[in-house]
Amino acid sequence: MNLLTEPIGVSHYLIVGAIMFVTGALCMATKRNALGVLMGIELVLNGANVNFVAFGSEYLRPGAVSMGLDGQLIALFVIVLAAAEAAVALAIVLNFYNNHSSVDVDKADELKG
Amino acid sequence: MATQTDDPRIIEFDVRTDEMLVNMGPQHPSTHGVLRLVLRTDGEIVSEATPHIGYLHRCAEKIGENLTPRQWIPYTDRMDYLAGMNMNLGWSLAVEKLMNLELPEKARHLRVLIAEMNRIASHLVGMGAYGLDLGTFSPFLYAFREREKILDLFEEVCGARLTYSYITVGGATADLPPGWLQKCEAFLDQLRPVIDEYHALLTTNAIFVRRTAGIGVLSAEKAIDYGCTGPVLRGSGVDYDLRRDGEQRYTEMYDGYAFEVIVERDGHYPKDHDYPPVPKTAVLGDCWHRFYVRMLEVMQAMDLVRQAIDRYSMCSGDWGTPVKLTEKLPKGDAYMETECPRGQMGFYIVSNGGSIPLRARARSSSFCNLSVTYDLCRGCLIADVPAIVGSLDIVMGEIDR
Amino acid sequence: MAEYLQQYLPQSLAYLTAALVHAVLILVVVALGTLIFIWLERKVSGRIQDRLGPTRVGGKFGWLQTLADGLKLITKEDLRPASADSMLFLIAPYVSLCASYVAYIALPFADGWVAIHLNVAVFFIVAVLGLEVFGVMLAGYASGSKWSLFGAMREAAQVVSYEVPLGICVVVPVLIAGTMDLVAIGQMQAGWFFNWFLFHDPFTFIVFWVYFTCATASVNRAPFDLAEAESELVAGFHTEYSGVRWSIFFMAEYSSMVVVSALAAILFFGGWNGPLPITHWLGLADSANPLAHYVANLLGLINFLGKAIAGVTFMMWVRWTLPRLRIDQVMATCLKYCTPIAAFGFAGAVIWTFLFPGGLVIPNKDWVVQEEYQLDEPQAQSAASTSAASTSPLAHADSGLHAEEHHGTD
Amino acid sequence: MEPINWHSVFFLLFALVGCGFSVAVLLTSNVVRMAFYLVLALAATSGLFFLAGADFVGAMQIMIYVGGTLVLLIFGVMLTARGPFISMRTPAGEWILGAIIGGSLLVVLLSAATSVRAWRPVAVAEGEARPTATRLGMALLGARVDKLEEPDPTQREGMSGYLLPFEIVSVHLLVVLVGSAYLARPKKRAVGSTAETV
Amino acid sequence: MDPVSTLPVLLGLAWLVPLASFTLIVLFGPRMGKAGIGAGYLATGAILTSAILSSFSLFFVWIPAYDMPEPSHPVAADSAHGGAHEAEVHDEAAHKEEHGDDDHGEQHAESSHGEHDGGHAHFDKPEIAGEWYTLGKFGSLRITIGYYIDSLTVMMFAMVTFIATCIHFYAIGYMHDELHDYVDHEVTLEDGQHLHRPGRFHRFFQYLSLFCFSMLGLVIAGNIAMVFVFWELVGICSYFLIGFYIERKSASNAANKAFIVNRVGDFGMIIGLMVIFATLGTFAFGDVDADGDGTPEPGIFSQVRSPENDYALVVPDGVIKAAAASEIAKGVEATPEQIQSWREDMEPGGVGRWAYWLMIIAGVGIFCGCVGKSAQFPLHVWLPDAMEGPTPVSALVHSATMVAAGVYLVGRFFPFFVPEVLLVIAIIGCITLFVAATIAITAVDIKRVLAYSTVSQLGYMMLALGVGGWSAGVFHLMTHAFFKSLLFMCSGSVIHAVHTNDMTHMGGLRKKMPWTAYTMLVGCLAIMGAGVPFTIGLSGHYSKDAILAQAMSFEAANPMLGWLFYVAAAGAAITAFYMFRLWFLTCAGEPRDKHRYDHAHESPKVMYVPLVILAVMAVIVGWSIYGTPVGIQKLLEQARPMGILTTAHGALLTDLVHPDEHLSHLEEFHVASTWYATLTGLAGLGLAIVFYGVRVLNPAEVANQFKRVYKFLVNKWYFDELYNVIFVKPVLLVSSRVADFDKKVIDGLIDTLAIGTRMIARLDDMIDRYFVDGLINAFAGWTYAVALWFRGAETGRLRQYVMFIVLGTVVLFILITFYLSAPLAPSLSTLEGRP
Repeated sequence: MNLLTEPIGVSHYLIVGAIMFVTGALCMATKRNALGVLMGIELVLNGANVNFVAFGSEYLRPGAVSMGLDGQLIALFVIVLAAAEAAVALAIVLNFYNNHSSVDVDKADELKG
Repeated sequence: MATQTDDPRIIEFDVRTDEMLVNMGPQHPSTHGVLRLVLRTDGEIVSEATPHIGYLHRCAEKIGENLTPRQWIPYTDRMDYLAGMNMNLGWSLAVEKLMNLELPEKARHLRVLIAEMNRIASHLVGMGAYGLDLGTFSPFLYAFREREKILDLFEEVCGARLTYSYITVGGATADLPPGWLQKCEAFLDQLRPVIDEYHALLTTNAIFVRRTAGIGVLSAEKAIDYGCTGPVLRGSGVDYDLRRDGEQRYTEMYDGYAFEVIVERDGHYPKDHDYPPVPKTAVLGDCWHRFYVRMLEVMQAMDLVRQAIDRYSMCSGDWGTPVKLTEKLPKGDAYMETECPRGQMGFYIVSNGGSIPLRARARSSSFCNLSVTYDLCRGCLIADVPAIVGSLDIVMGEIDR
Repeated sequence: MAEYLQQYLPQSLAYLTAALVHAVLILVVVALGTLIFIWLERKVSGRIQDRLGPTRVGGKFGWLQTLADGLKLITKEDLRPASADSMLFLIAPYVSLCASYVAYIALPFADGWVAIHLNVAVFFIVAVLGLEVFGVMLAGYASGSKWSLFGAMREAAQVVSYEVPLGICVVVPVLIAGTMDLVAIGQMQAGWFFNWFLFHDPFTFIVFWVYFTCATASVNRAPFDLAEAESELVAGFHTEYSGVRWSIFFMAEYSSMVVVSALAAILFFGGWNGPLPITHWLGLADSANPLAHYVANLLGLINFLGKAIAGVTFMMWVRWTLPRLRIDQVMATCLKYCTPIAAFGFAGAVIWTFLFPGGLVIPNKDWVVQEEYQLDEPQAQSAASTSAASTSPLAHADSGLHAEEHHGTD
Repeated sequence: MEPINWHSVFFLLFALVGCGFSVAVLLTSNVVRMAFYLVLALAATSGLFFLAGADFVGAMQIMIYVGGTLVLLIFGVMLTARGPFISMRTPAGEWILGAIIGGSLLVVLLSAATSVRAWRPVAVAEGEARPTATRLGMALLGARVDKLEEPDPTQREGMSGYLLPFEIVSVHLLVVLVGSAYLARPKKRAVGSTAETV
Repeated sequence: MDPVSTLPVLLGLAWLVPLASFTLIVLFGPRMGKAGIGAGYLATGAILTSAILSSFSLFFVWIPAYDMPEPSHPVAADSAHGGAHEAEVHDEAAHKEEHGDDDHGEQHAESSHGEHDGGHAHFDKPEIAGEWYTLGKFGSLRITIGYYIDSLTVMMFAMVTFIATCIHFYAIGYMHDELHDYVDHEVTLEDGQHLHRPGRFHRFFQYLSLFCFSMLGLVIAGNIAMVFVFWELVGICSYFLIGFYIERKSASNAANKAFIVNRVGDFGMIIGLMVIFATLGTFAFGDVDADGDGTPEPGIFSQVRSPENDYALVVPDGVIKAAAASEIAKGVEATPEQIQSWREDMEPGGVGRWAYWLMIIAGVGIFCGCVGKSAQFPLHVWLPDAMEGPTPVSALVHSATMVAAGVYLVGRFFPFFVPEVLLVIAIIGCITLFVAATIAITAVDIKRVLAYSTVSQLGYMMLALGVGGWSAGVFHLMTHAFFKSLLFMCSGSVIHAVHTNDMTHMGGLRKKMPWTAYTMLVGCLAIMGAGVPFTIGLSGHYSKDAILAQAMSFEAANPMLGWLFYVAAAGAAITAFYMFRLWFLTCAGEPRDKHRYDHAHESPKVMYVPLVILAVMAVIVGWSIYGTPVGIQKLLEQARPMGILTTAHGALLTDLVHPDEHLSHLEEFHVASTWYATLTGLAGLGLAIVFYGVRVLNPAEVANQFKRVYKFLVNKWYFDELYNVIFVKPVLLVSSRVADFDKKVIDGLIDTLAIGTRMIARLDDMIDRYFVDGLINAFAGWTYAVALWFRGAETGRLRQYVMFIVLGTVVLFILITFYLSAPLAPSLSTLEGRP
């Protein structure tokens, strides 16, 4: 049970990923600032990335089992796409700010049923 | 990037962000003393710049109503403290006009010599500080180095380095010391190559040109409307210089001096010297032109000083005797304008016959020049504000008095 | 070092001590470097401006002036504006310093003299240097001053833009070398000065200048020092700072200057290899004798530091000569000039390397295309064995389960 | 005493920092602090990547995610940082609802993460670690050097490379840049009363 | 001392002393001292005597006489072996040992098999069973006053008497109003005056004594008939005590409600008893030699789990025979072989299955009684109303002892329950704990919060027992008794000081009544299960951990029932939340009612000294005696019924697995559950602090936002209304209908015929208009309504959409994990299987 002496496994990474994922999802669900929502998305993606890297790591599991390079490659794509997503989202937020003079996502309910 | 458009109400924005109201000054490093500019900014874009003055007000004019004209001379020093000699001269001429004094020939040349020397010193400061406003430090020190030499010369003449009170009603407080003219000539000789250095460092520097050319364009009409004078007016292409176009009592001082008013005519500046060319991006009336006019005026002043030295040394006789400290003034009033480094400096005196004037007033050039900031800074970037204000070369002591 | 200490200490303590010693060593380099470079800056600027600079403190050359100033700054009151976001305000300088400090751990000072022998060192350093901007931005925001906020926004826009051409420029030497390992890149430029990547082909020569421009911009030096433009923004992001925290910003600025200059030295100027292969003539570099190797490295270190200092001095020269650009001009410089030129240089370097794999002067070099793990074995390994890399605990952490293998099973 | 496993220690350090600051992102209502905490959380994550042997991805994380994306985010924060938006309160009920739903999600994820035996720690022999940058680069160019021994020829001969996704992502990025530039394009706006008061 | 001979005497005495006190007070109560104050002293003295006797029995007789079982935590051993442990913890190497009979008490110390693979020594459960007196003998039916003593009995004695003593002392202080004429401000007479009546101090203590007697009798009872008698006696005492302020309408209603609701449960219990008697032919728990032939007749337990079967639960012969009655009537001889074949006939319609069903009916029947007594769902409604009684009663009867009797009985009867019954118990317990905990969140009456807390905790115990955690459940019963009585007494102290039950009128009392406030805090911490994980904790820490660990191991064995564990874990968070809500509302913050606050004062010493004692106990009761392994946990392991330490499988629900309790000590469950318990507790505490401690979030705002949920909880899930509609209203309705029948139907027949014709014509019209047209309209209307309803889901709120997504993910996860894992199993198993 001593975490300082025992090796680390995939599940440890998964726990970290899960916590990040959940906090990210909660950020998306609770923040009223559109940029806060955006940060939540980043956290969610990051949590997922942790999982990918963990599954692809050769340290945590022997080579034959791990996803190998695929894990890292997918993580890379996620990072790059997250950057793209952030750029678009920021543009949307700024546009939103221009139209509403606010970044409160609760104000964006024109499509309410 | 945002620039001014035809309709002043339309300003182009990249992204509309939060408007901010920021105070530039009165403790800001690039506001030349204690000017306070209230900027309304939208991101980096300034949508409004309102100058606020009065932080250096010392009631100089009111004090002038309690002192004799010669006693008030030191107060004029402290108005445009960068050009004290010119201030003294303006006031002295106004009082002399009231008293209808005639000065000896030698005093006239001495006054031209001293005033043009101070113009050089003043423009050097303006130039150096402008570099500082644009973010380069070294030209400032180069300019001050040369200015120090002028101050050394002045110190030899009157004992003071900043507040001279040298020129006074009726002439000057003393004659030039022996050997001074030679020193002065030597100084001018070594200044000439240094000027080229300045041109290399600033006038023709690519970044400097980018920062100044096309920025803060002041049209001739607007300059006239606002009452701008001096290099600011001439930088907008208006051919007006009091040394040539002023009152006769003043222009006769420059009788016989060969000089051409520094202003762009038909796309050219007077080709007295080997000047750097005007960059393509520069627009008449922009910061670069104002700066350039000043640089050329330094050359012009050097020329005038050389002429004055020649004439002065040829003159004999008195350098002019100052009037008594408590000399009675004739009843009446007089207004006199002179061409100071910053523009048209007017003094007005009203007397009811006593030795103390009833009114003493000054018309400041910087005040009018400053008033165009509101117009010039609309729609520029924050970084342009120091560039524009710096190109106007204001001295707050003169504005607030 | 950790192995050595382990003879006397428990394993965990030994590693901790070794890590601390390494950290302190780098900190000393940073702090001492800052002291020296600030002094140098004052001297250089003095000379440029026709004056002497500091002359009094510490003898004729005033070389203790920075120390005296530092002492003064430490004794100053640490002011905090009422409208500041106090936590971020207090943290921001350290964030700034951390970023430039961390970059040092992957920076080789001589052949194999590197705290951590990372195989993506170039990338790492560029990435970590990019983090310095956070300190500046946080400081700008947290000061609660509008001038600071302006500075921060300028910094954000500027640094993000300049990372693009900077990255492209850095990729060119990496492309030629075929590795991102700085030690390997340095080793490839051994020999005469024409082996330096600067002279590899005309494109690298161009790219170097772009790199230097972008590096100057990314470390906020004049004429790109918009974030602290004193004539416009009072003092930009550090308007509200005083005392120690202010000086920490300075430390960060100077140490990142050194890092980018050192990176330039390694990427373009052969790193620790002198213009003439003196160590080879003397037989020091190839000698099996560890002492000889050590001497060679010492010479390399001097070479390297000289190049880095030259780079920094060049930056100072630029600073004291040129006026500052305006923000739109800075962006235009980046997008209209630096990026296209860098891209052009990149493309050119690719083609050149394809046509003349050996570079400009000597067409046949033995290192032309090497797989990086091949490189690891003969050269890098031997380098690493003498270096701190294999002993640092961080290295252990990075290279997986060394510790596990060595100590976990017994 | 068992020798300390430094790998685990650093993992713990980074994991705690990462998770702690993620939670801090969630809890703070000040958007600038959120951004700062997010930076730290993501930086700690890159530390985790390094520990997992993904050095290139780790550096990438710092460079693009932390150095690029987040700077952009903070830039956005500052552009819209008008007083009331710095801290916006969320109604208490939504916190509760969020806590309940998020808590259950967390429990589900954690139980999934800890339930598979194959994911528990195993001792891996040393020497398997190799730098990944080159192999990643080759994979992005379509050649999988790590699959040279793959028995399935379709896997071996370039079918498993990432050239096409790489190209797609590149084009995607270009489109995104154009698109975001279009979205945030300059618009003309009249300045109301300020113009007339000269 | 020889426990076999001394314990029946000692405990018998301890049991009877309260009876004596009761008798004396009945006879001479009003004449005992001023206003009967002597009754209080007498009753207190009596229970104190009992307590001393019980403690003596426990510490000086029982503990020295019997060895503790070997350490039951296989953690070290397991980790040393390093292997994962599945169900094969026990091998079946049975091991028997006979002890000879002693004198009159027929005592059997039976030995267990129980060879743990970690190398544990076998262990025999010590028990003493016997009879004092035979009341009567009717054929095979013997009604006796018997006893069945094991360490559980002794401990219950000690616990009940100890707490009762504390409460008696406390009650002397609390009931002092009754020493003189009492004005009941809550009762207004017809003339508008408040009720004046003589004090009833003595009567209160008279009931208390009777209650103690009954409770102790219930505990020591040696057969199920005696249990039933005392069970009812306890019930009647409860009825008296709830209705103590009989003039109050609410009190008398509550008393009636408690009594009637309990009857519902007792009905089931009687069925269970009948089944047991009809099939097994005995009421006795243990093996007692009733006919004096030297060989004891087997009691219920040894019939169900006989040593011959290695104590495994086997349907007893008697049940088989009863199930096969028709076969036997046809003349089939019930030879052992035949019985065995019947027993194995588990086909639908087979005898074995029928017998098994009998076992289930008997078990569920017994459990019904426990549901009533322990206020389990759906019969939990009486307990909160029972708070109308004086607070010491609430503390003693309705938290610590009587309601625990249900749990005690389940624990006692545990060997008898087949896995299916246990599953019912677990589910009922789980529902109860969740329902009650949620109701407690919104309650504002301090005693009701505690009452619902009690219900919830009882649910925990039931859950623990139901998932096979015998010692976990009973352990929680013990610890809960201490801290819940403490909490009740604290609330009594508070009520005594501010004269209101409404928490919204309290606040800041910490400054006025420090003793009460801080002992209350200890109670809250204990119930929350505060502690340093793996190191030390308050009593609740240990018992809650044990329950969660068992639930977790149950989850691992039965993934489909995993929700039991998650609900329990969520319940732990809710528990911490409402307890600290209570504490913060009462003791912390600013006073909300200045007037009441100014009049508040610390209670007299006689009231707060018991608080302190109980607070100390609430802290230490989970620990073992320093330097020895002796502690409640060990004693409980000693009392654990034979044969339940095996993994049990359901016979009807073949997937159902009841894991061995030792499994819960595996690191896998133990560590995780400790973390769960700690973290959920902390989460609840954190929420309480956020809402009520530092008041970052406003609870009123939340209530407003979730108005429907809030109302639902405030109205206690509408149970009372529901029962009103289902049971009360129909009865009233049927009666009135019957009355109307005569009037309407008979008389109206003629009229109706006349009207009929007209009606038919109108009907035709109506069919056309409403049915044909209406069908079309209704269809359109439905479509429209459905669309409107769906429109509501489209709120336009980004954040709600995110919540929906997350919720959907969770649901999907749960569905896949628990219910759809079969299709995915192959892929998962391949994943597991890889090296």
